[in-house]
Amino acid sequence: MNDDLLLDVRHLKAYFRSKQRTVKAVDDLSFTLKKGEILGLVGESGCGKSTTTKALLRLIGNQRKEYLEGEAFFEGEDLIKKSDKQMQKIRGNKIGFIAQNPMSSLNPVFTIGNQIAEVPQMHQRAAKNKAWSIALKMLQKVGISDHETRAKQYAHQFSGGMKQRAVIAMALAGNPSLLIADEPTTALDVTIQAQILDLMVKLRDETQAGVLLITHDLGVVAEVCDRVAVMYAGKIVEQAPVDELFHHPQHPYTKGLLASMPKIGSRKKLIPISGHPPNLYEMQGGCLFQERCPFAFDRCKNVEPPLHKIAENHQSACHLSSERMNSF
Amino acid sequence: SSGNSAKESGTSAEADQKPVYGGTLTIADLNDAKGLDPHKETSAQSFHYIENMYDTLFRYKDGKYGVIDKDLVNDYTISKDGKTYTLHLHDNVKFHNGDPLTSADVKYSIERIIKMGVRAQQFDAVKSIDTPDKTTVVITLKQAVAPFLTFLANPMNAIVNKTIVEKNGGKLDQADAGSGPFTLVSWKKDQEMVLKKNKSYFKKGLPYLDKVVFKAIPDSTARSTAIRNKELNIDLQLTAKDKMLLDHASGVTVKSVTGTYWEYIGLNVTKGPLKKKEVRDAISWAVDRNALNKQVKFGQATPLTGGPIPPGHAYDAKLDTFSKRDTAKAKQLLADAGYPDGFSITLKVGQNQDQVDAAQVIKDQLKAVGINVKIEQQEDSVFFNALGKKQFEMTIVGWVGFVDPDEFFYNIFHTGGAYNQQGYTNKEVDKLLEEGRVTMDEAKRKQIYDHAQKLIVEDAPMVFLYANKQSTAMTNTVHGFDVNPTVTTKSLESTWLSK
Amino acid sequence: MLKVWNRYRHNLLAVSGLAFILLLIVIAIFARQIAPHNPYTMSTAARLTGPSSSHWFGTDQFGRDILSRIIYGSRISLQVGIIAVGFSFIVGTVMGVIAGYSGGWVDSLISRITDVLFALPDILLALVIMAILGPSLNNLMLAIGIVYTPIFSRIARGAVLNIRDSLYIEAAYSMGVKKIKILWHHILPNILSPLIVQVTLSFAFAILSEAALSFLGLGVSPDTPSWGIMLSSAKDWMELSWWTAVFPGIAITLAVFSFNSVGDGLRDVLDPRTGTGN
Amino acid sequence: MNRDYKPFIRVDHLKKYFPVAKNWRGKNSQYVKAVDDVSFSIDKGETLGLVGESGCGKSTTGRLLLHLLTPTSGSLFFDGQDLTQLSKQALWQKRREMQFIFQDPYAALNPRMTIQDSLHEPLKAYGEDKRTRSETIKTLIDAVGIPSQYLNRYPHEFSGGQLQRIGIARSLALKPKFVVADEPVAALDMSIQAQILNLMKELQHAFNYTYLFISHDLSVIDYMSDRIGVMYLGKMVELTDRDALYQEPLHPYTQALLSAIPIAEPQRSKNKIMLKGEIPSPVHPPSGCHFRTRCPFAKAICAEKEPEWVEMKKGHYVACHVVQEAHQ
Amino acid sequence: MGKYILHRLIIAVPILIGISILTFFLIRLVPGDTVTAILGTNYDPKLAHKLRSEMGLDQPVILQYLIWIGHVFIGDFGTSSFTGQPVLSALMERLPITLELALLSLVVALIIAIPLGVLAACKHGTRADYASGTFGMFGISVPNFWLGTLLILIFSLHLHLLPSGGYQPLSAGIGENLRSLLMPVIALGTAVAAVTMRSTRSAMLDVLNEDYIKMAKAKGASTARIIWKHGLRNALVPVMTVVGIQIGYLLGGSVIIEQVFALPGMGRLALQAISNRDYSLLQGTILFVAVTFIMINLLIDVIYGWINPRIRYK
Ligand SMILES: Nc1ncnc2c1ncn2[C@@H]1O[C@H](COP(=O)(O)OP(=O)(O)OP(=O)(O)O)[C@@H](O)[C@H]1O
Ligand SMILES: Nc1ncnc2c1ncn2[C@@H]1O[C@H](COP(=O)(O)OP(=O)(O)OP(=O)(O)O)[C@@H](O)[C@H]1O
Ligand SMILES: [Mg+2]
Ligand SMILES: [Mg+2]
Repeated sequence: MNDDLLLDVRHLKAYFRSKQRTVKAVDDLSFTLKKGEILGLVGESGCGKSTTTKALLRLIGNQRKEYLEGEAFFEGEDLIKKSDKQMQKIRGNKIGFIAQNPMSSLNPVFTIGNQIAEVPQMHQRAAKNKAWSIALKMLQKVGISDHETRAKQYAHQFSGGMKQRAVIAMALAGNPSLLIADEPTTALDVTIQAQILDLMVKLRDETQAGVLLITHDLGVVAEVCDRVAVMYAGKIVEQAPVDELFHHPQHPYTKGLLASMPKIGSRKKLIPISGHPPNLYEMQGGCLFQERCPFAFDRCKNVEPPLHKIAENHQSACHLSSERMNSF
Repeated sequence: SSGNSAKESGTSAEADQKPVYGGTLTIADLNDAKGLDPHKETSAQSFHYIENMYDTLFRYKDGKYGVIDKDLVNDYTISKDGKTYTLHLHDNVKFHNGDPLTSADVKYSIERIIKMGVRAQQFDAVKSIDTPDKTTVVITLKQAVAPFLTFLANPMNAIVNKTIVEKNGGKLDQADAGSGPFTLVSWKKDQEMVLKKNKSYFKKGLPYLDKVVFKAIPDSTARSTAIRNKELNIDLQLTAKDKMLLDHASGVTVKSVTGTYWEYIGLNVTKGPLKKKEVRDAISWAVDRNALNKQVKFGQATPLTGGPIPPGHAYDAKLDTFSKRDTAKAKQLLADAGYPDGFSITLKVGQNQDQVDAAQVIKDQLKAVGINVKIEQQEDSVFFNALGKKQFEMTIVGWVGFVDPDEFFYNIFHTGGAYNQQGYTNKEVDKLLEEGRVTMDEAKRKQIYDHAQKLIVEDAPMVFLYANKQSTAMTNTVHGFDVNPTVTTKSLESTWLSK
Repeated sequence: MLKVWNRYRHNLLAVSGLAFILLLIVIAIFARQIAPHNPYTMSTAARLTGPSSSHWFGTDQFGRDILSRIIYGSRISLQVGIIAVGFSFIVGTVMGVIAGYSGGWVDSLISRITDVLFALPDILLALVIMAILGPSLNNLMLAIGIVYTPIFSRIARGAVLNIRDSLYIEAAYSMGVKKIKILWHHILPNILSPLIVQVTLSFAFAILSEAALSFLGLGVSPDTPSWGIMLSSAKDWMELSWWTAVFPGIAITLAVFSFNSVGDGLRDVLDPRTGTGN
Repeated sequence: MNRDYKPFIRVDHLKKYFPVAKNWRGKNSQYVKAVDDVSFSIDKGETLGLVGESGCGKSTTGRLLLHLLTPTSGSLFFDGQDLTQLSKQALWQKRREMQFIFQDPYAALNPRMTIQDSLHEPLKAYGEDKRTRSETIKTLIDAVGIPSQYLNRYPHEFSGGQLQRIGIARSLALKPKFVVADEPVAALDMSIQAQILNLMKELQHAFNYTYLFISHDLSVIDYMSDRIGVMYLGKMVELTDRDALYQEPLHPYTQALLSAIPIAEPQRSKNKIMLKGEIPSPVHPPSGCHFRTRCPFAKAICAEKEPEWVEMKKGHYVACHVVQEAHQ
Repeated sequence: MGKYILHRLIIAVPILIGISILTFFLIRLVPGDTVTAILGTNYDPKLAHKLRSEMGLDQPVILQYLIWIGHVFIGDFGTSSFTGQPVLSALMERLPITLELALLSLVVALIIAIPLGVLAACKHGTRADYASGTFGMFGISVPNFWLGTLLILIFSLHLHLLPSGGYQPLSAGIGENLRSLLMPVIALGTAVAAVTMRSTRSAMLDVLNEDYIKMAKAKGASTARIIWKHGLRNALVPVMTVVGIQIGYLLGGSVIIEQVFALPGMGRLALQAISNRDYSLLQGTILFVAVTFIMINLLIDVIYGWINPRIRYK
C-alpha cells in the first residue's frame, strides 16, 4: 500500500430506499486520494457527489432506509466499518467537512466563535478560553479581519463569503488530515470565490492535508485541483490529472461538459449535452450515458463499461475509449 | 324530619361536657361577603361574616326558631298600644375600640339604617327615638308594628360605633365598628376573614374561641373535600348532594333543620295565559313537588303543598291544598281556561344550580299537561333585573323568609309591594296583611295570616315548591354551634372546640 | 381532487379521523333514530345508575340516559365547533389578509384591533359577550367566534407577510395579474396550512369554551344535551358517579382527536410538495 | 454607436433607497442605497449585460426597469414613454410588453399551482380566451422543449432546467418587447445552462427581443451581451462594449473581477488581482468612491469625492478618479 | 434590546386605551348595572334610582368614561362599589396570585412539554412518539375545571397529599405556597403543555433537517449535544411564538381554576365583578389582566430575543 495514500474508496454504494423505489445515489464508486493532493469531484447536479461525502463521513447509513456498502480506507482504517462512537472522534477531528451550503450550515443562535471553539472543546478537551483562542486563531487564518469582534457575532451578521470562511475555519479547527469540501464556492461571487480557493490551496500547502473538492464548475477545478474525477449518475466515469482531463478528455460526458461551458472571448455557439440525466431509480443495464451519448452503439445498450485505465493516472468508463486502448 | 337522631343524642351528650377555651375555628361558606357594612348588605351570604362583629338589641333564640331573645337589651317594656318601646341596655358594653356602647349609639345606628335605605322600610313607622339616659332608649312608633322586635333582632340591624363610622367617612365596607364577641383582624377578600376573640365582651365568660376564620370556597367538591380532610371545622351550607356525601364521612357530623329558604315558581299574573287563575292553578296541580324534591334536593327539602311558611314555624297554616299531583285536574282547568291543548311559555332562571335543575324537571312535568316550557337561563344580575322589572312569564327563585310572617308576606304579596314581582293583587289579602302588621295579639295574628295564606295559595301567583333544609357539616370537635333556619352564625359566641 | 384523495388515503390516522367525523355527522343527523332513549326523559327511579344493559353509559342525576344525551350532544358540539370556528376562521382570515396585504394604516388599524381583542382573556370576553347577548346557541357560537377571531387574523397576517414578498407573487404581478386575483389564487391557498392547524386546535378549544361557559352558567339552555353542559354538570358528580363525567369526556377527546388528525392530514395533502412518496 | 438614434430604453439618474430601520417615532432613519444614481440606455434588439457582486443592486435595477419597484428618484423611458408618469391602467397595459425572467425558477412558480395554470395566468390576466391561450402555450412549450403531457404537474416535479424553461415560456407568453433576465442560469447546472443560454439567444433572434441580462458570471455575460455594465455597491462603475470591456477594462474593480474568473484551462497563467477585505454594507457605504476600501490603487481623493460618470472613450463610461486622472 | 422593550411599551399604550374603551362600553351593554346587582332580590326601583344618581351612573357614558380614564391616568382606579375597597389595592392583592399561578403553570408546562416534544421528535414514528401524541391530544381536549376536580378527588380526598384549595402566600413558607398551587398549576398547565409539546415536536423535526445540524454532526458532535445544544435552541424559536399565544389561555383559564381551587386571584375577582356589575373594579381588573398579558408577552419576547439573536439587534 502506498504510504502517501490518504483515502482509498472501493466499491462504495449508497442507496436510499423507500416503499416505492430505491435511489442508487452512489453505485460502485472507487477512487483514491493522496496526502497533500486536491482531488476535484465534478459532475452535474444530482449525480451523487454530496452523497459520496456523506457516506464517507457516515452521515448516512444509520437509518433503515439508507443502505451503505463498500470500503473506504482512511489512513488505513475502513470508515464504513467503524462504530458511531468511533466516527464521532474522526469527524471534525481527522476529517474536516465543509458542507454544500454555507449559508445554512451555521447555527443561527450561537456565535461564530462559539461554533468554532466547539471543535477543540469536543475533540481536544480544550478548556473554554483555550478553545476560544483557537477559534480566534482560525478566524484570523481564514482571513477574517477584525476577528475578535467577529467571533462574537452571529451568522446573520456575516456576509456570504465570511460565512463560507467561518465554515472553513470550523472544518480546520481540528487540524484534519483530510478536508472534504462540498461545493464551497458555488454561492459566492468571483472575487470572494478567488479568495476562498486561494485560502484552500494555501492551507493544503501548509498542512499537507488531502482535499476532496466537490464542484461542478470546471473553471474552479482547472485552477486548484491536482486530479479530477468526473461523476455521472452515481458512478465515476473518468479520472485523470487536471491537464490530462482538460486537454485529452476521453469520456463523451466529460467532453460534453467541456463543450457546454461558455468561454470568455469565444462566441461559438455552446454545445449542450442533449437529454436529461437518468433517474437514479429506474436504471436499466448498459452504459448510463448511452441515451445522451452521440457515439453510442449497440454494446453501450447492453454492457456496462468498466473504469478502464487508458494511460498512467487516466481512467475512463467508456467502451469507445477502451476500444481505442485495445486497438493500440 | 331530620334523620340524625343518633347524632343528635351525641349533641345532648355534649351539653354535659364542660366548654374548653381557646382554639381556632375555620368555617367555610360558598362565597365571600360582598362588603362588611351591616346596614348596607342585602345578600344573606354577607351576613354570616358580619354578624359576629356586632351586637343587636335583640336576637333570635338559639335552637328555638321564631323566638326572640334579648341581647344588648337587658330589660324592656312595650306600651299597651304597641307604639312605645322602652329599652334598657346593659351598662358594661364596650365597642372594640374601647368606647362604651350607649343609647346614643343605638339612636345613631337606627337613623343610619334608615338613611342607608336597604332595610329602611322596617323602620318606616318610627316617629322618634329618645335617649333619656346613657342606657335607656325610647322608640316611639306612629302605629303598632307587630314584627318590630323581630326587626330589631335582625343581625344586620346592628349597633355601630358612631366614632368609627365617621372616622371611615361614613363607610363600613372594610371596617369593624361593632361590640360583638369577635373583632375583625383581617379580611382578604376571597381568601379569608380572620376574627379574634373580643376579650372585653359584655357577656361574661364568652366567647370560648380565640379565633374564627371564614373561608369562601365556591366549588362544592373542594369544600366537601376540605371538611373531610379536616381542613375546616364547619361547612356552613351544604347542597343536598354534599349532605349525602358527608352524612357518611367519618369524624364529621351533619346537622339539619328545616330552613326558611323557600323556593317557588313565580307566575307573572300580568302575562298571557297566566292572567287566568285557572291556568295558574293548573300549573300548581301539574307540578309534582315530591318528585321534584327527590330529583333536585335528594328528598331533603320539605315540600310546600300550601303556602310558604314551613311546617314547624309558629305561623304554619297547615294548608295542604296541592297535596298530590293531579294532572287530570290540571288538564281540566286548562281546558276550562280555554287552553285544552296547552300553550308555550318561557321559564327564566338564574345561575343557582338547584333552580336550574328544578327548571329542567318542571319542564318535563309540565309537558304532561301540554304546557311547553322553554328554559332561558340568565346571568344572575340580568335575571334579577328582569324579575324586578316583571319581564318574565315564569321563573324559579327563592326567598329567605327569616322569622316573622310579615317578612314572608307583606312586601311580596301586597299590591305594589316592593318585591311583588308577580304583579299579584288581591284586595282582601292586602287588607289582611295590613292588619297583621299592627295586630299585637299572637293568636289573632295567626288567624289573620292563616287566612291570607289560604287566599294566596288559591290565587296561585306562585307555585310553592319546598322549604330547604339548612344543613351544616361540622367536625366532631365542634360543640355548641346552633344550626339555625336563618343560617345565622350568631351562636359562634358560645361555640367551643374540644381537643 | 382524486389525486388529493389518493394521497390522503395513505394517511391512516387522517383517514380514521375523517371516518370518525363522518360517523359523528351521521350520528348527529340521525340522533333521533339512533339514540336508545329520549335524551330529555327523566326518571326518578333510574337516577345516577351506572352503566348497564339498558343504559350503556349509565344515567345522570335526573335519570336521563347518558348515551342518548351524548348522541344528541354531538349536534351542539359539532355546530359550535364548526360554525363558531368557521366564523372566526373566515372573519379572522379576511382581516389578517387585508392587514397583511395592504399594509400601511389599514394594517396598523387591524393589528391594533387584533391586539386589543387578543389581550383580553378569552373567557372573560366570551363571558361579557354572552352576558350582553343572552344565552342561546347562536349567541354562544357568535361569542366563541368573536373570541377566536384575533388568532386567525394574526396567523393569516403573519403568513401573508411571509409570502407577500415571495418571488411567485412578484412574478404574477409582473405579468399583469391584478392584485385581487393574486390574493385569491396565490396568497390564500398558500397561507392555508398554518390556518388549518389552528382551525383544528380551535375546534377543540371551541368545544371546551362551550363547556367552560356552561360551567360559569352562561352556556346554552341548561336542559339541552350538549357535551359541554354534560361535562360541567357532571363535574359535581364525579365522586359519586364517574360515568357521568367520563363518557362525555371521551366523546370530546375523540372528536378533538379526529379533527386534529384530519387537519394534520389535510395540511400534508394540500401541499403538493409533501404527501407524495411514503 | 449611432447617436441620432433614440434609445429604446433610457434611465436617467435612477435611484432606489430601501428603508431598513426606523427610529423610535416610526420614521425611516436608515436606507439601503440599492441603486444610487445610475444612467444608461438600451437599444432595440440589443442585450445589455449587467454584472457585479451579490447585493450590488443588479436585481433592483432590473425591477426598476420594469417598474415593479417605484424609483426613489430619476426617470425611466420605455419606448419613448416615461413609466414613472403613467397611470396605473396605462402601466398595466405597458406591462404586457416587458417581462421578467427570474433567477430561481422554482421560487417564481406557485408551488400549489400546476404548470398549466401558471402558464395560463398571464394570458388570462390580459383577457385572452381559452382557445388562444391553449394554442399560445402549446407553441411556447414546444419552443422551450417541454413535453405537453407534463403540463398537469406541479413545479416540484420538475428539474431546475425544465423549470427555467417553463419560466421563460411564461415570461414570453405575452410576446413582450423587452425582457429582463435576472440571473436566469445561476441556479442551473453547466450543461443545462448551455441549453438555456442557447434557447434565449434563439428566441431573441426569432422575435427581436431586447434583453437586460443580469449575471454575476462573467463568462455567461460575455456570451450573451452586446454591451456590459459593471455595478458595485449600488453604482454603475463601468459601461462599454463587450469586447472593449474584456480587452481593456478601465475600472480597477472590473479588472479584479475579470482576473478572478476561474478559467477552465489549467495551464494558463494568470495575474490574479486578489481583492482584500469584504464588500462594505450598503447601509453605510464608504465615503467618496464606494470601491476605495478594496481598491489596490485608492488615493486620498477617492475618499473625499464621488467619482463622476464620464465617457472616457466613445461609448465607454467609467466612474473612477484614478482612471480619469491617468487619462488627463 | 432596551430600545426594543421601550418600543413595545410605547405600543402597549394605545392597546391599553383600546382595551379600556372596549371594556368600558361593553360592560355597559350588559343588561343590568351595579345597582341592580347591589339590590339583587331586593330590587326596588325608587331606591335604585337614588343609588344610580349617587354613583353617577345617570350621566352620559362618554362623560363617565372620560372621568374614569382621567382618574386612571393619575393612578386612581376608583373604588369597588361593593367592598368600598380602592380598586388598585384590591388588584395589587390579587395580581401576585394570578401571576404566580400563570407563570408557574407556564414554567411547569414548558419544563414538561419541551423535553417530551424533543423526545417525540427524536423518536419520531416510534411508540414513544405516539404515546406523547396521545397525551397531547388528551391535554388539549380535557377541560381544566374537569381536570381540577379530578385532581382534588385524587390528591386531596383519597391520597391526602395536598390541600383541597385555598391559597398560602409566600409568607407561609415556599413549601406551603407551592403545595397550595400544585393542583391548580397542573389543571391549568396541562393544555399549555399539550400544545407546547406538539409544537416543540414539529419544530424539532424541522430543525433536525437543517444543514447546521448536519454540520454539527460532521464536526463530530455527539447525538445528545446535537439535540440539546444545537437543535433545541433553534426549535424554541417557533415554540416561543406558540407559547405567546397561550398566555391568553392561561389568564382566561385562571378565571375558572381560581374558582375551582378557591384562589383569591384576579380571575375570581373579575368573575365577581362581572356578576356584581362592579364597574370600576371590572374595568380595573380587565385593564390589569391586559397589562399582565402584555407584560408576560414582553417577557416572552425578551426570552425570544435571547434565544434568537436575529431579532435581538433589530
Ligand atoms: N435522503 C435522501 N433520500 C432519498 N434520495 C436522496 C437523498 N439524498 C439524496 N438523494 C438523491 O440522491 C441523488 C444524489 O444526490 P446528491 O445530493 O448526492 O447529488 P449531488 O451530486 O450532490 O447534487 P448537487 O450538485 O445538486 O448537490 C439525487 O438524485 C438525490 O435526489
Ligand atoms: N425589498 C427590499 N428591501 C430592503 N432592501 C432590499 C430590498 N431589495 C433589495 N434590497 C437590498 O438592496 C441591495 C441590492 O439588492 P439586489 O437584490 O438588487 O442585489 P443583486 O445585485 O441583485 O444581488 P444578488 O446577486 O444577490 O441577486 C441589497 O443590499 C439588498 O439587501
Ligand atoms: Mg451536492
Ligand atoms: Mg439579484
